Amino acid sequence: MKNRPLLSARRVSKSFGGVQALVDASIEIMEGEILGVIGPNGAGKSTLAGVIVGSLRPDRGQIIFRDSDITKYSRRRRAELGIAHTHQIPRVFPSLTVRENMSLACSRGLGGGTEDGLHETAERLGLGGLLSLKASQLSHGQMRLLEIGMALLSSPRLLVMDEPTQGLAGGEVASLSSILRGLAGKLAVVLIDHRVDFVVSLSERVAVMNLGRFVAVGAARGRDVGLAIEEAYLRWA
Amino acid sequence: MTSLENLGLALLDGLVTGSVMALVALGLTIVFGIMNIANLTHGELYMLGAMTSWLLFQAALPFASALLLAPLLTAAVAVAINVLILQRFGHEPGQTILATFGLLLILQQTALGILGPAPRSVPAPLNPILEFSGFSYSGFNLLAGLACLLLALLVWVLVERSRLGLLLRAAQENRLMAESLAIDTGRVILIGFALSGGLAGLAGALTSPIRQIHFLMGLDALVVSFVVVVLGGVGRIGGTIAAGLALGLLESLTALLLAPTLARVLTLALALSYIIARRLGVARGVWRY
Amino acid sequence: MRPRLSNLAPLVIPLLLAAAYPLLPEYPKALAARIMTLSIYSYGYAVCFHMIGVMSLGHAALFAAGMYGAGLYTIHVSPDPLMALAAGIASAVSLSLLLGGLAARVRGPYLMIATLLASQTIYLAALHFNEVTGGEQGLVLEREATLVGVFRPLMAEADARYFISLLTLSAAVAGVSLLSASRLGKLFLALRDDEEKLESLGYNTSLLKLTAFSVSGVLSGASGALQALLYSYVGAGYVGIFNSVEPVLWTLVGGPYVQVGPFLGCLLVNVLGDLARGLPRGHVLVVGVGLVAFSFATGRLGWVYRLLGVSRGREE
Amino acid sequence: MNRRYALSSLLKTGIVAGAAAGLGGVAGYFSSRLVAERSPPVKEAGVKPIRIGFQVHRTGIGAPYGFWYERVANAAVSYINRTGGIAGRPVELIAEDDETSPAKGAQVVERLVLAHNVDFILGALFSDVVLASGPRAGELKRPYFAVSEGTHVPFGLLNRWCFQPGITDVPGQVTAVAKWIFENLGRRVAMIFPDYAFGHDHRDALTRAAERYGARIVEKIPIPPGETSFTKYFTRIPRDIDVLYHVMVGDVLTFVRELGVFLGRDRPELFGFIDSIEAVPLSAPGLEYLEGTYFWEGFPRYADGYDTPYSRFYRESVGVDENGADKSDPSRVSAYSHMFGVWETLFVIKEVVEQSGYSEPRREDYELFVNSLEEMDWFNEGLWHPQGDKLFNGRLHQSFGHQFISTVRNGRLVVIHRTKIEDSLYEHANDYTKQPLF
Repeated sequence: MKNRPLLSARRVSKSFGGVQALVDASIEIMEGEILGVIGPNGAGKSTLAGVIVGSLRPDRGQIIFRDSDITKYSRRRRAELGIAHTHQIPRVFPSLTVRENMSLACSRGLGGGTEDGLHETAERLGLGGLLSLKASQLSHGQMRLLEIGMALLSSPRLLVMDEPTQGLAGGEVASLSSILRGLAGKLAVVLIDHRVDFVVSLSERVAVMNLGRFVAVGAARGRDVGLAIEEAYLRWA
Repeated sequence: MTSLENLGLALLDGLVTGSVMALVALGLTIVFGIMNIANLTHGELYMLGAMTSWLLFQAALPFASALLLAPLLTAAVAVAINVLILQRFGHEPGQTILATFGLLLILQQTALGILGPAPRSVPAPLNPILEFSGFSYSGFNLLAGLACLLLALLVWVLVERSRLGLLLRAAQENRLMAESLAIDTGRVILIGFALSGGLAGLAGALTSPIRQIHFLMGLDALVVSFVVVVLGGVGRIGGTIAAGLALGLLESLTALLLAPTLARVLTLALALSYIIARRLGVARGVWRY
Repeated sequence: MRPRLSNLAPLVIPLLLAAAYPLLPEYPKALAARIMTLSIYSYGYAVCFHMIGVMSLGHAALFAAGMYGAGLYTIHVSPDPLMALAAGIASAVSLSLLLGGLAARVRGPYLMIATLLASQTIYLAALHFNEVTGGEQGLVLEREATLVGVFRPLMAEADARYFISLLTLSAAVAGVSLLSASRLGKLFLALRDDEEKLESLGYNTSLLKLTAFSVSGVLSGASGALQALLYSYVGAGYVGIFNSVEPVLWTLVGGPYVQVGPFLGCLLVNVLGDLARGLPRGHVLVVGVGLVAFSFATGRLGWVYRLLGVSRGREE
Repeated sequence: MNRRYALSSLLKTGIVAGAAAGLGGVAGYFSSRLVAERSPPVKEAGVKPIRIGFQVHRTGIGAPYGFWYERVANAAVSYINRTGGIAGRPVELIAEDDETSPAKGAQVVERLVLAHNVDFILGALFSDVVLASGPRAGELKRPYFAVSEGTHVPFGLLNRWCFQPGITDVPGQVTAVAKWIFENLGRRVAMIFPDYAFGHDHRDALTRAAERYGARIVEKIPIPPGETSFTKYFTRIPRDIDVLYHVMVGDVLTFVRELGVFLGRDRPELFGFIDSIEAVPLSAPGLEYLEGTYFWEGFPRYADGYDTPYSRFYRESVGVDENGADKSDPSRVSAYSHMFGVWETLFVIKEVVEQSGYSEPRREDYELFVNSLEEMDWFNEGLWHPQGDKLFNGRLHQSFGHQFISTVRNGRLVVIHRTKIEDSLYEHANDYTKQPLF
């Protein structure tokens, strides 16, 4: 099972105005793996996240999810298929409490659905004591964790995380690491971050992006990847 | 009259009406479209411009004095509204709507006190009747329409080609960022209000000989302006001008074909379907409401 | 997220109004009845404005649909006021689906103008088809065919009017309070906070907007239908743009607390208008000054709502 | 730094204070006028005044009429009070603004009855306001007197408590002048009218009259409300007509100006209802085009149009000069063709109160009052009815009087014909007297 691609992006291109953000980019994500995506600013990482989750429509190319072409699917349909997303700047519902935020993520119907995992997830993320707080009262790091919690509660098959460590303190990064480790094997994660050490330590495979292309894909500690990272960052340092 | 002559007249009249609408709406484009401040007194500023023209006519001053003084007065009123009220709560949308609606009523009632309840008018400074083949048209109407159009184009060039347009946009889109770039957003907004108010007043004075002057004339102007601003694409000056002209022509042409009230219904329905078809505003999240 | 009994605390408003009834002199009683009828419209507006954060400038069309629906049913179908009320609400809900459909496709200022155009279209149509609608002059309903007429054997018109509007208002307050505490209410708030995020969690936001608009349609339509059935008059004068702006002012003055704000705002603005009307001249001017003053005061009224035991509506 | 701050805050305070003073000034201006204009109630010891509520269009689109209606009402009340009041009791006029809005109008009726407990209500002009107010007056059992010329009273849309004894309704006016138009100006007619009830009354009445006299209405052009430019609609005017019949409400000055440019010298005969230029001076720029055209007038604007001792007294009392303008401001022209209805209505109230022995707002007194009024069939010309004598139809609750036809000559209106009362009459099945009063 593990060798079957869950999602593949095939020769995807996207440009904004005159700027090419993705150029013929192709990548496969396997069931249950954590794929790290590394690259300097402007490499096209967030655009990649966008075309996978459906907030951006590619100019060319296809997105295949479990053997069906979802390129034209709306964000909502992709969410129903199990593609979840956390944003570079965390997006939660500030008017609602932490519990309500998580509860809305549990099920999509109006009826309420099961909230079994809610408390457990909240505890795991360290939000257990904050359940009745308004989301607007949370710190930046707590909001980030809440968004991750919401993503997990929507029982996704694929979780696309865009810069999850941004704005987190050292301790919070460590606990985020342990949460992600706990997920290994349960769902596929695309982990986009600019912290090389963080990504490399968590991912099985790492893809290096630069100027809208994948310049290297391989085992996290492989030589190719290491060189590619070095080159990409040196050029842009 | 043949239908061809009717068509010619409708086109001409539609263009004149459209140019006037475009100029009145242009001021609203700056304050509402670009800076995102819903100033509901805009129509009243237009009315104040026309009223000033009447007051100067009563004082036996030439029409040219109205073209000079009316925009100065309305610009001052617009600036005063911003400084004394809107700025105090940072142009928060809800409070702005309440305050400017209140001011709309105040300005309207003040005009009722000054103008009286009956309609007033001023004579055109010159009024040749133009004879076309088969129909005649007022030379001053044409002149006023042309002047409105030229002014609108002038403002377009001025705002788009100068730093001002950039500053106006920056002041709204990210006040913090703009301030960190040492742009005095307060002053930029002030300039925006002055320009917007001045344009409304100028339009009011310019059209005072071809429209009757009445204390209630502002509300219609406000509604039409909002429609024109939005149809043209919020914040786009060129779009506003095009939408004004298009709406004027559309009203004129539909009136050739249908019973007048139905023609207006059709115009509104066409404008509405344009908005729906373009799915406008879906990608923009700036405006909260 | 299950509504609790405590969510019904805002019902204190209709209770107070019921208790005040024997104390009120005749005119304040009539005014209160009028304001109660209108504040149901105010609640209808607030469902869109405060709960899903959509500013419509076309709600007069929903009010009018309720009014014409009820009035025309009475005149052309049968003089049964309850059925007429239902007909009014039904026509308002159908129209609200249209406005809701607009809201699903268009946003922000474009939506404001789209709804404005829609309601202006209906206004002009009401004028044009005057053989049916009575045009701007309007239509008078036979008093015996109205709600007041039905209750006449039981109580005086003024009492009937007071208690029918009070009852409907109570239902509106209870409905809106329970709604805002329910899961659907939370979804509405989430929609207002971040539509895209909600969509990315797999929710159909267009459907949610349609739902909110139909709730709004029920309330606005009920208010319009009551206007017809309590005051025996139907006319295009209720469809103009002013009638779309009024609820914006009420809900803004009332503040963001959707359970009590719409009533308080409607009350404040109308009582100010009524007191000023007693002045020999310039009463519109006074209302204008009042609105400017309100614009400074709004947002500083949080303590009033806390006093009334209302926990939250919208975050400031 | 400190000084600058102090200076700027001083400046701001100054601006705020200035604005407040300005606002106060405006408010003061209004309040000073109100004190001056409110009729001083005659206070005689021990005599309870008759309270007449007055629903007036002070603001909104009806304001030009409302201003003059209020002026006339105050003049009439002051004359009544100077000459012994009504049945020896002083009259107190309680006027409130209805904003020319049906919703507010109905509310004003409630205020007048429930808060002020008035004996009678002097009603409004605009038909939507009248139609929304009538049912409230009927329910609250207060006689409501419209001065509207609308058809809602005579055609039975209202109820037994609503009357229009002071002014002929639109069908009556049109019926009276239509015959003259067809006989003197021509039989092929196009008409322009506002696309609402008032305009529709004109459309229907003229169409009926045309059928009766064998004339043809070849084109009917309804103008949507709120229109500010008209040329586009003029393209619908056929060129081969004898008469263009116009009646406008709203942007009337633009209407006439654009009409002038459009039709030019080679125009058909123009017959207008004075409503098109009511309260507007004929000297207004653009109106010179109306030279040589014809108008219906309810009561001639220029003093020589109908010069009787009564009309002179009325004109003097309401403060209008011989050109029909405000004596204190010649640019402020009166709504002369309509406002006399307010004067005459107040005297109808006086007459009926005195005849019926009405004394206070209670059932038996209103029965006397309404029955006496319905039994009236004629009002004699005099100080109380300066516009001329009138036939009153008690079944329809409507008066029918003389109409005037004038032409514009040297920038003034010159009366050329006065219709007979019979010319205004028409048949209608409505009978209010069959409705129960209580």
